Order: sequence, then C-alpha cells, then structure tokens
Amino acid sequence: MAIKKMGWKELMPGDAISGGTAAEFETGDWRSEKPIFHKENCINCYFCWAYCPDSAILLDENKKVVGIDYKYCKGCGICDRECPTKKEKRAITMETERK
Amino acid sequence: MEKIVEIRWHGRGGQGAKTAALLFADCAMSLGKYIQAFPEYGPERMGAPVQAFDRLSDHPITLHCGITNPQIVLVLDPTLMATVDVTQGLPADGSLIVNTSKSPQEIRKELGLKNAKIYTVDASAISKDKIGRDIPNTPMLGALVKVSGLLDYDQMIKDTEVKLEKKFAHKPEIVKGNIEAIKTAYDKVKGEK
Amino acid sequence: MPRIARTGNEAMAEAMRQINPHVVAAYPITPATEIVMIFAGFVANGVVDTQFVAVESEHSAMSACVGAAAAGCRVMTGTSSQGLQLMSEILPIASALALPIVLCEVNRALSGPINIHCDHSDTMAVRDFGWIQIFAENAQEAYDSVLQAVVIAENMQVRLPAMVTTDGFIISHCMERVEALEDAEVKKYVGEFKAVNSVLDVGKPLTMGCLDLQDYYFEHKMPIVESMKKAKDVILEVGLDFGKQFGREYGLVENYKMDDAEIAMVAMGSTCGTARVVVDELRGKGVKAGLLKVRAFRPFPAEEIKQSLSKLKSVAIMDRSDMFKNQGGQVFTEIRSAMYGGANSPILTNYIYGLGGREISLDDIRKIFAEQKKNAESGEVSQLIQHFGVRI
Amino acid sequence: MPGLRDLVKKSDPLTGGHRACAGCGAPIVVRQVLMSSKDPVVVVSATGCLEVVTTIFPYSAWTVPFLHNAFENSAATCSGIEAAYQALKRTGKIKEGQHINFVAFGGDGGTYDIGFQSLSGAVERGHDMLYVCYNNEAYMNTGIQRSSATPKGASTTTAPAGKVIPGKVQFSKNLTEIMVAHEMPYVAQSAVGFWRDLTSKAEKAFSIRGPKFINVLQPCRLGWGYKPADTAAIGRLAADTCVWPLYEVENGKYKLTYKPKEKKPVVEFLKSQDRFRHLLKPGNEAILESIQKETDKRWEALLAKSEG
Repeated sequence: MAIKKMGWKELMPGDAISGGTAAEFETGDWRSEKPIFHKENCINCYFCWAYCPDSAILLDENKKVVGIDYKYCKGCGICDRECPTKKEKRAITMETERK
Repeated sequence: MEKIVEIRWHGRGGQGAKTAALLFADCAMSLGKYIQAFPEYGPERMGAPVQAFDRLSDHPITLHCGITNPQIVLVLDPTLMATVDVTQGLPADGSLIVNTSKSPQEIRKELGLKNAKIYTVDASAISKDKIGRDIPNTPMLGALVKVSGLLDYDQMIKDTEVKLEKKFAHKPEIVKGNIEAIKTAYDKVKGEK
Repeated sequence: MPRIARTGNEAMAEAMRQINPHVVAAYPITPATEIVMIFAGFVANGVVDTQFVAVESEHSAMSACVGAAAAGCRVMTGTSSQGLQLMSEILPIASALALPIVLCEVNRALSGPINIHCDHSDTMAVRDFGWIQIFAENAQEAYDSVLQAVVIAENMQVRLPAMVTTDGFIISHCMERVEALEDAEVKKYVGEFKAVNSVLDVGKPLTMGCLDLQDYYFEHKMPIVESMKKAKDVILEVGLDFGKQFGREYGLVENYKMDDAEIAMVAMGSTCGTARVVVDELRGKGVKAGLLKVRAFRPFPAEEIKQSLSKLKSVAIMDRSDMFKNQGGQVFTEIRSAMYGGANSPILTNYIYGLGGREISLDDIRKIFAEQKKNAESGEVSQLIQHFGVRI
Repeated sequence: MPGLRDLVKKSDPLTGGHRACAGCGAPIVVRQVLMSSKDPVVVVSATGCLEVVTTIFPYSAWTVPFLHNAFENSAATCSGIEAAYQALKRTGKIKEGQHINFVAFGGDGGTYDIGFQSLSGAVERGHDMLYVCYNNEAYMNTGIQRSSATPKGASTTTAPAGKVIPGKVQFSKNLTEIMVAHEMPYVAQSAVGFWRDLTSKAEKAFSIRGPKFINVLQPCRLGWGYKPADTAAIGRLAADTCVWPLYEVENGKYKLTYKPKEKKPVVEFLKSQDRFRHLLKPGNEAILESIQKETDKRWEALLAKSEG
C-alpha cells in the first residue's frame, strides 16, 4: 500500500483523526495459516464472529456468515478452534497459506 | 499622604492578626487608598507568634518586598513582648499600639524603649464586653484609626458596618458588638502625656 | 467597574467565577490551594455552572482537564510547584491535542529541599511543553491575564493551553486593590466556547491521541510551532484590545522608562514592581535607568526584547531560578540568545536571586543597578553570573 | 440478555486492520463489551497494547469516539469526559435523555499498578463510567514484564525463571476484591472465552449509573506462550481450574456466574502455557502446591461470600 504521507498542514487539528481508518490497512499478509469457510456446514452460531479479534468474519445483509475477510484475517485460527461443528462436517478448517 | 505608610501586626496564630490586616486594608481601599495586606507565612500553627502587614498610599503601590521598617506596630497579645522584639525596625518617630490594660509608661519601661510613641488600649476587655469573646483584632482597628489618623473615622465606621452586615447578615448582634468595640477602642486608646 | 480588595489567589478565583468554565478539575497545593478552595465554594453555592472534579492528584487533575477539553468544554485548573511537576507528563499532551486549557499557576520553589515559597523553578521546568506562559506582576494583572488567557488560548489561530502565574505568597497571598469587570462584561469578553474536536460527538467519531511512529510525530509537533508564532501576535492584539475595552493595556513585554535608558533591569513577576520604585529613585537622581518586564515567557518575545535592549549599555537580567548548567538562568539564556547577532549589544549580566522565597529588597535592587552603572561606565563585565545574596 | 443473534446486528466498534497479534484477546474483550451497550459509547484507553495496535496514525480501528491520554490516567481522563458531559447537559448543550456510556480500558499495568490511584480516585468520586481491565497478567506492550497481576510462578522478563528464583515470587494482587472494597455499585470478573458471561456483565454494568468495574482475564498468546487459536480456550481453562473465577458483586452482593462442573487441578492451567513450563520440572513441587493452595483458598473464600 503506497499511500502518500500527509504534510503537517494537511493534518486535522489537535492530533485527531476520523475513526475507522484502519479499515484501509490490510493485515492479511500476516497469515501463515488460512481459515477456509464451508458455508454448507455453518450453523450460524456466530462463535467465530464473537471471538475473531480482527473483525474478519464476513456477514451478509441478513447477518448470515458468508466467509472470511482475508483483507484482515491474520490466520490465528480462533474461528476454527471455537467452531462447534462436528469433525466430519466442519464449517471452518485451516490450511497452510499458499504464497 | 505623600508616601507609603507601612504597618506591622503581631499576634499569635489564630488570634486574627492576618484578618485585622486584611480588614484594615479593605476598609482603607473603600475609602480611596491604594493598599496591600499580607501575612508572614511559615509552617507555624495555632499559638505561634505571627506577623501580618499593611501598606497604604494615595498612589498605586508597586513594590512587593517585605516590610522591615513599619511606621506603626500593633501588638494583639502583650505576652508576645516577652519573647518577640515587637519594636524591631520601628523608627524613632514610629508608633507602637499594644493591647493591654497597662499604661503606655509601663510598657515603655518594660520594653526599655527610648523613643517612638507608645499607645495602649485594653482591646481584650473591650472585646469581651462588647462582642462577648476575646477577639481583640476588631477593637484594635479603632485604636489604629485614632493613632494613625490615616482614615476618616466616620467613614471607616460606616464602611466597616456595611462589610460586617454583608458577612453577618443573620447575626445583627455581632455587627453591633463589633462596631461598638471599634468605637470604644477609638475613644479609649491612650498615649503618653 | 467594581473595585475590590483581593489577594492574587482571590483575584484568580474571581476571574474563574466570572469565566464560569464548564469543567474545573483541581487538587490543592500551597500556595495555590485557595484558588481551588474559593472556586469549590462558588460551586457549592451554585454561583457557577461548572462541573468541579476534586481529583486525587494533580496528575489526575490535568488528565481530567484533557478529557474534559477533548470533550469540547472550556476547562480550567490551578496548581503550583510539585503539583505542576506531577502534571508535567500530561502538559505536552494538552498542547499536542490543541486543548485551550487555562491553568492558574502560583510560582513556588521545587523540592528539594521542600519549600513553599516563591521562585520560578516550577514554571520554568515546564516551559518547553507548548503552553503559553504569562507572568503577572500583581493581583490586578493576575485577574486581567486570566481573562485574557482564555481569549488567547481559544483563539482559532492559537488553540494552545495557557498558564498565568503569580509569585507565591508575594502575590498569591497579598491583598491589593483590583479593578474588576462586571460579570456581564466578562461573559461577553470571553464569549461562548467553540469546540474544534469533541469526543462527545458520537455522530462523528474521532480518534484523538493516536500513536505516531517516525513518519508522523514530527508533523504533529509542527502545529504547536505555528500556533506559538501566531500566539505572539494574538497576545499583543488581545492585550491592546483589553486596554481599549477596559483601560488597562498589556503587551508581551512592558518597557518602563526604557526610551532613553542606559542601564536596565529585566525581570518577571512581582520583582518588577519593586524595581520600578528603584528606577524612579534613580531617575530622580538623573540616572538613566529603566525596567523591562517580560510578561510572556512562552512564546518568547525575542524581537521585542532585542529592540528594547539594543541601545543600552548594561543590563541586569534577573532569574528567579537556576538551570544548574553554569551558564545562567532561563531568562538570561533566552535573552542572550535573542541578542546574538545584533549590531549593538549591551553588557548582559545575570542575577540568579530569590530562590525559595529569599527576599529581594529595595536595597538589593539598588545594589544591582549600581553594578550596572559601574559596568556601563567601565565597559567591562564585573561578574557575568552571580547567585545574588546567597551566603558563602 | 443479548444473544449473538442480536449482537451481530450492531455496528462493530473496531474495524479490522489493527495491528494486534494474531489471536490477541484484547480486541475480543473490546468488541464484546462495547457491543453490549444500547447507547452510544465514548472510549478512553490507557497506553498499552490495545491503544498502540488500534491507533497507529493515520489508521484508527475505532468507529466510536476514542481518546488516549497517557498510561496511568485512563480513569481520570474518562472522569474528565464524564464531567464535561454533565456540564454540557446542565447548560443544555447536550439534551436530557441523550445518554452516553463512558468506558475506560486499561491493561493490568495501567489498572493494577501505575493507574491504580487514578482508578481508585475516579471510583471514589462516583463518575458514571465503566472501567474494563483487559488483564493479561503482565506488561505485554513493553515485552512481558511482571505486574502485580502476574500470578505466582509465571516467568516474565523482569521476574524471569532463573536458576535461583523460579519466576514471580508473589501471588497476584486481588484487584477485583480491592474494587469491591470501594463499595461501588458493580464489580465483576470475567474472561475471554465466555462471551455470554462478559456481554451479560457489560450489559448489566451499562444499566447501572455510577462507577462500574469489570476485570477480564485476557490470555495473551505471546506473553503466556500458547498457540494463538487457544486464546478463548485458555480463558475457559482458567475458570475451570478456579484460578480465575467468574463472578459479580452487585451492591455488595456476591454472585458466582460460572461454577465449573468439575474443578480441575491448577496444573492443567499451568501446563498449557510456556510461562509456567519451568514449574513442571522436578524440584518445584512446593511451588505448585502453594499455587494450588492459594487458588483453593481464594476460591473457598469466594464460595463462602457467594453463598452467604
């Protein structure tokens, strides 16, 4: 991400900034493990969503889990660990990140 | 009044030397003077000898150094004179006003003072009589006005009355007692013949 | 205009009452305690609308002030000495966040040894934190300057916190005649507070106080540099306007009998008043003596001082604190730096004096002027820096 | 009590793109606490991991108003904001009924240690605010130094497990009980891994006016030494071994909010993390025993209060 650095005259007064700008910052390249979402097995319990530290569980407009936001996902694997689905019908599985 | 008149008050912590200095300056200001009033500050507590000071002038006062040669010294508690040199820095033509039942001559003898003018007034007795408690600082104001001639007596009484009325709005007897004490001290303060 | 008899502390508290700030967060400390006490009385009696936060330390006082100011409020506090030092971690945060907090500071020596009396070491220790610093000579100036500080700090070109100082006990506890303004006049003079940012604006969520890495910290310091530049003009404008409105004019410095002076004293705070008396005396004797009072120490009025001093022969620069760097005190250091490169520079000598409330008398000042006279006549510096009046 | 089905409808107080470690528990605490508020929130954070990773200029992960001041003063700063809110309400600048919840976050360093005076003062003054300690039991931001929240035996960089001294010598300070002693309206302990427990407590705290305090155990994969996926699981293990009981104290009344079905031995918790690994070597039996004993003592005391 090559974002032009602001000069001091371009800064908001008083060391302030609009909230939420970190959304522009990608942390997806931190991953070595990658969660894969299997929609057909998802029971929409939202445990993955509740425990994801990176707000990286994607929901659709009906608030159903639809996938992982790889822009932010750091691959910690909490979503997989907390997913209560059975071994043979996992909604989230981890695999090695392919570069 | 051409120059600045400087006054020093001696008392014990809690006796109201600071209050007297502030009251007098406040009153003088109301009567058109430029003033300063300040206590001497230290870690002393109730009972320790303390000092407070006044400066009065018809012109703005800019200097902010301490007062070392006061023209007038007031002693709220005569027992202080045994340990504190209340005449320190007092010029030959200065005045010393002591709250005591003794005469100026007796005080002069006790202090072994060669010059300066000495005045006495039994402010404690007046205070007990008029206010009901031994708070000599208000009657001493009366004595100070008489001795110094710095302020107009009638105006001073009037101004003090107004201030006390504001402070003790619900206690008119306190106002009356204080004013009477000031008046009595004004009348009774005596100098050497 | 009401004429009132007030100590420096009372005058500052009176100004605070009339300003009626939204929030005051403060902690008591000698000799500034009275400011807080008197103000707490105003709150208890409902004469101000202020939310008063009686915090558990000065650190929390300044922290709460920052919180309240970041929430879009007019905020004030008062402190002294150790209290100012305890706040000091938060002082540069207040300026970086561009929060126009106004602080009533009573100059008092720093521990150790512990001492409650006046010197300027506390205020000097926080001189480089992006706060405007105004030194008041007496209770009247303290009152007027607190009112002006609100207007200066809140000026959109400035938007910096400001402290107004009085000398501990000498002014803070000395009752003097003060010409006050009417409540309505003050209300009109300081006007409505205009917030730039507010964390209470939940509809427009801001993040304030970010972590800056090497790529932004420097940029975030520049607005303070710029604001301090503008603050010089604003202090002047506000001082002039105050004079027009209320008859007492103020500047960055005050030149007293300096026009044709050959020798002079430079001082800050209450000492200036005492020095005036000596200047008058010397003038009466035909000595061309003057006094330069430095009122604003931050921003530092280097140009104005240079202009005032460049035609003189010898100048005594008074510092009521030492920097312990073997090169004089803060005022001396600043002025020497300001004079560098000028065509005509007078002999500058430094007097570090009055530490811990040590008296500076008329005789002391006479002595210092006599030394200046000697310097002027001989063209030589007798002693560059002296710790005046200290026993050996 | 809000379910996750309700919470997912809320806007997220934090965006992605912040720089917390993979598997960090702190953002989990923040999201669960703030999404439990029905009203708008204003947040203050102490200097620490949370503040550092979420506000690297010009990227702020906060979608709610946020102020960082310094390390030891988040409670004082928050009390200033709350005072400002009261002042503006009084002068009519903020409308009556426009309620805002004020939340201060601090790590255990900023809460138990350097920020304790500020917290105690703000609570004593009775500000309407919720203070949340995200307690990861050491100064993680500066590289895992001991705090007074660090448990006995844990190895940190300022109380390392050495040849002579086996990690931290002292037991952790029981800050939750100290806050109870402030006789404030609401005090609670929760842990990452119990979303319903934490959101219920946050919701209850927001319904109460005055100062509230929640101490949330927040496993730190870096400082504690475990696989990042285990963050929530280790929080649950802490509760199951009773090293970190979940309870609340409302107006002085204790209530256990989670009772393990079977109280597991403390060693189960210790062996899950690298910071305690040295304790499992032969020769440290006495330390293990003392930790179990202290855990039992605190647990029994809590049970007694809760039943009483």
